[in-house]
Amino acid sequence: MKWISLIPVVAVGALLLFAATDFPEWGDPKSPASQSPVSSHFINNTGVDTEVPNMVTAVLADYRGFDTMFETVVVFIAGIAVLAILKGSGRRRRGPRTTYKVEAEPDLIVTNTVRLVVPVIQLFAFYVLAHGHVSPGGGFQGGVVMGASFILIALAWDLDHALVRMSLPRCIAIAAAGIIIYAGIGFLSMFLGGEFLDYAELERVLPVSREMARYHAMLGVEIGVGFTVTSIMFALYANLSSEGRLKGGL
Amino acid sequence: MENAIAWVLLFPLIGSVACALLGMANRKLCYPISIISMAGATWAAVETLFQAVACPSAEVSYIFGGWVLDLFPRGVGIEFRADLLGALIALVVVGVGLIVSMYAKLPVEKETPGKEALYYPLFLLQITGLAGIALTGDAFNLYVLIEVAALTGYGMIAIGSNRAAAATFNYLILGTIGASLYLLGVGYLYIKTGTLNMVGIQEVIAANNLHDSPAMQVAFVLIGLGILIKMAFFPFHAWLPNAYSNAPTTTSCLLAPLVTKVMIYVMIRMVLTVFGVEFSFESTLWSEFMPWLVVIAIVCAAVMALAQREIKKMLAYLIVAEVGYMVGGVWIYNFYGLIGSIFHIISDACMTLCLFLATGIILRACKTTHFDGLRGLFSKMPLTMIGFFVGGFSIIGLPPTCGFFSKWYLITGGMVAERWEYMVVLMFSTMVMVVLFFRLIERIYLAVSESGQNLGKGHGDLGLTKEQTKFEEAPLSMLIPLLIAASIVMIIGVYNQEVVNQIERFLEPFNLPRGTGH
Amino acid sequence: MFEDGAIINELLIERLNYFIYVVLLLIGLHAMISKRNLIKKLIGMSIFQTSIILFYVSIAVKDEATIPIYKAEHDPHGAASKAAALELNSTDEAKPLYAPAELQPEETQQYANPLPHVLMLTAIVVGVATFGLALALCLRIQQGYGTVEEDELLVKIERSDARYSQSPLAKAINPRRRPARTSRKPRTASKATRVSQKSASSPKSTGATQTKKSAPKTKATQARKKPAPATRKPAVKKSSVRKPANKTTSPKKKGAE
Amino acid sequence: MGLELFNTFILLLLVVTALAALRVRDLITAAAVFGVYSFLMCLLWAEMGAVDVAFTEATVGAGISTVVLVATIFNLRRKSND
Repeated sequence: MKWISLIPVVAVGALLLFAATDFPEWGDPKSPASQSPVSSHFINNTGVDTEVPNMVTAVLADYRGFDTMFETVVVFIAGIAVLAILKGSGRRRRGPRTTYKVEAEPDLIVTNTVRLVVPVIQLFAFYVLAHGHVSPGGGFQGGVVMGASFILIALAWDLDHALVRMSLPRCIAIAAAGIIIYAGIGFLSMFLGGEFLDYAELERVLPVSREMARYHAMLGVEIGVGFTVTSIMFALYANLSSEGRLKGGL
Repeated sequence: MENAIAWVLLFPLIGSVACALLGMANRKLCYPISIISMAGATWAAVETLFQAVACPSAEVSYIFGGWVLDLFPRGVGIEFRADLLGALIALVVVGVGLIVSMYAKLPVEKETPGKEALYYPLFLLQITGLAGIALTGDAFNLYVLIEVAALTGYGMIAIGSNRAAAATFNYLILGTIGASLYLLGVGYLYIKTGTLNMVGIQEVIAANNLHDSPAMQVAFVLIGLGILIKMAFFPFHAWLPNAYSNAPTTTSCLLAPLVTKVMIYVMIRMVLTVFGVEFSFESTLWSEFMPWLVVIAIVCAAVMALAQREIKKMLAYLIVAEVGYMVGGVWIYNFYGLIGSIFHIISDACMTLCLFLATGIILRACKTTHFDGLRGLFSKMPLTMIGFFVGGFSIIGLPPTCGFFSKWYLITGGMVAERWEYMVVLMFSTMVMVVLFFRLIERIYLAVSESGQNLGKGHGDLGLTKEQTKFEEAPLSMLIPLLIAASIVMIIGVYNQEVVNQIERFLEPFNLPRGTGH
Repeated sequence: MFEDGAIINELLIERLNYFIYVVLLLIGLHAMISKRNLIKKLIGMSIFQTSIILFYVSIAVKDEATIPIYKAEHDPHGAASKAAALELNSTDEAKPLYAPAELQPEETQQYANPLPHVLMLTAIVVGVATFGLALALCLRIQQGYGTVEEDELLVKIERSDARYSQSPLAKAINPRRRPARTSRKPRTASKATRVSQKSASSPKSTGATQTKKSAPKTKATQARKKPAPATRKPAVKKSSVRKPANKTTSPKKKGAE
Repeated sequence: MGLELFNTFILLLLVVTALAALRVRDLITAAAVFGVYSFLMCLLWAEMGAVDVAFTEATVGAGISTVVLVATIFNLRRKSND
């Protein structure tokens, strides 16, 4: 029966290869995508419009900020949905879990190393988040690194140890707070007279120019994204590693 | 209020966050919050629709982030465009959302106990995603919103039983293939046109004459294929029946009327706005072979519906058949066909909502949705059954209901375009639906005498006691939304001309053929 | 047209990226369709999505271009613009002069196209969200059916479906017994029946029809279904047994939640 | 030319790791190979100038995805039938 599944695969492949012959030259600066007014506007005017050196951050958080808001919402949804799917379903424990018996005591070397490393990771997460305007990075990456530090705690000790620092209700609250920060900045600019997410209007409450208002609002937005991603990444791990029971080590 | 179009999405978004936060403290707060935010969204959608109708160009454009068109090239910011079609669909989405949110209280408490603070945020975000799909004017933003709607859908279905989780997994795999194919198609559009704005894409296609470009043709196929998978068109329908029939009541009430219809809207949007009429119908062969696929789809789905013995499963296959109607209405390439298609999106959303709301009540009262469990229900809950049959008659297409008028336009379109196969299959499926619903009528109305006496022979062993046929209507929080939905089905039927006028006004600029297409 | 050597050559040498992305996409798609293990399907799904991201990133590539972050001479806060600002700060129209200058078209060529990168950031995050949700579904399926192999799963699902879609007429031999707990809340239902199984595991009522290896739910199915059409007595007996069992489970369930 | 060779090498390695991740029967191994795949992809994108995407893929794809995948497999049967 397996060969039947090859038919659609081969069909799609032929279709895609057929189209690939029509693509512009590899790396051609004159290709429509690279030459379009939209792309050139992003490259030429990001500095003028927002004063952010990293164009990707500027496009992500400002020009296409609405997309990014929903991207944050998607992360939020994933967290909520995983909680909803697994909550209360993990009481019947059976199957091969027992074959991976975890040692009762966390390892001394591991815990001490983690104790040393976690603050550095978290500091790096803040750096990635805050420095996203001028170097690769931003809310997502920073948030994921931050979430990873909590996962590391859960791996080195056990889940309870990490949940003391970041309980699940707190996770959801922080994730919701992230969206509130993001949407709140949008609302603020809406109430100040612009469109939703028109950060330039924030100049009326910030003592800076329109461009710098965009610059600073983007930082605020990235912090919101970082909140949501941090907590949801940890919540994902906590739920999946314990089948929603939220107890015990991996 | 100029920001009304943004509020359509922002109300449910705030509502969902508020539900998640306040629901942790007190889960009783979720239900009122969801109703309030849906009411707000409905108001905003009505406002948007009125703005679009009042505007001479019949559309409202709103660019997020203040990247206005005079100063920046098109496509720099993300644009929301509510033309008449988008505004109508958005209104349908939030309207259905409002009705279901009123209905949700008891089923959610019963079926997902203790999870209200998780369920309502998903519920509201689902509506956010779907309403956003209807309004957005940016091809990539559409992908993000499709994923918002899809992910919340997975969560809302799988929150129920283990069986639902298994069904959701199939849905997830197929849904991801569909959405990814769409994303790939958008990538092909981008590589050839360099923009993501829907109007911008069409401008570039027209300006650079990309009609015969292989990459554009493949982009069309990929996007079309992705959307067909997402809308459960017949060969790709495998995810739908199991997912909808095992989902919690509220979930199926929300998803069944909306998800497939919104995806059909996306197809119409792609055909008319993004690729343009000339590209979609003349440069590709889709209008040649799609009606035939539609014929196969409708016949198979109708036969499968006939084979079901459970209302929920039967309705799920009916949805698949209805998807066939609407897809056919688009691809017969005719003015009236498209009117019928768009009108059928609206009326099908209303009547499917009606049927699923009633099914939820039946499930609550009888603990089963099997046909044999319905005997004598009319004497038990007459109002619910009236609601159920208003929806049923509309699906069959009996005159005072809106289903009649939309089917009328579809058939007219098929006749004018001389696609006889499509017409015949519409007739055929109408016959099948008559059989389906009169089979149910026989069970619900006729099998028990008024006194609740067992009619005995000829109807199997009924064995109903008086107690079982006692008048016991559904609780008001479930009955009122059903009756509202039923009356909307009738109202749209009565005032069908108003709706059709707006659809005609939307379709006027596209110069669709009013006779045969080729 | 693919027999044409030139096209193959072009694809393999000059557009290797485009070729490899198609290959990866097909690998992923094939895994999603044909793999039996759900986790394998998910890995395939991830490969499928990353291949699309690879395609988008390939669009953004420009020859001779650098990453889309302003070089020092174009940096709005870099040394060059600061010097300009200091020089011109004395005049009243300082603000427009302070603002960084727009890049010229030839300078545009120096930077890769940022838009596809942005889109793909979004796509990656959507991908990981889907992935996490799907893994949660796998866990749930494992809990419910004890397997994540699709073929084993289908067998078990078919069995439980057969029970749910059974006509209430066939079940309701005894008219006073309503067709209770058929399709909703199978978790509690299965739990109740399972407990009843334990308490009523005397061979008289359930018989030797049970199989040990299948999931408890399906065991309960067979146990409930089998005696019903045979005689009336076991059915009555079972229902009387199940009632108290149900009662004993409900407080336990509350406590757990 | 050096970069192009690097590019080609990674592209071929990507196909190999993708096939390997789907081929092995031990799911933990599959997860590990999948992590390798993600990381190679991240390298490739960094080389193509998409630094932000590469960073995200390194943290999300090679990091969180793999961890979460392993955490899930610990709760499932480790061997797969295909």
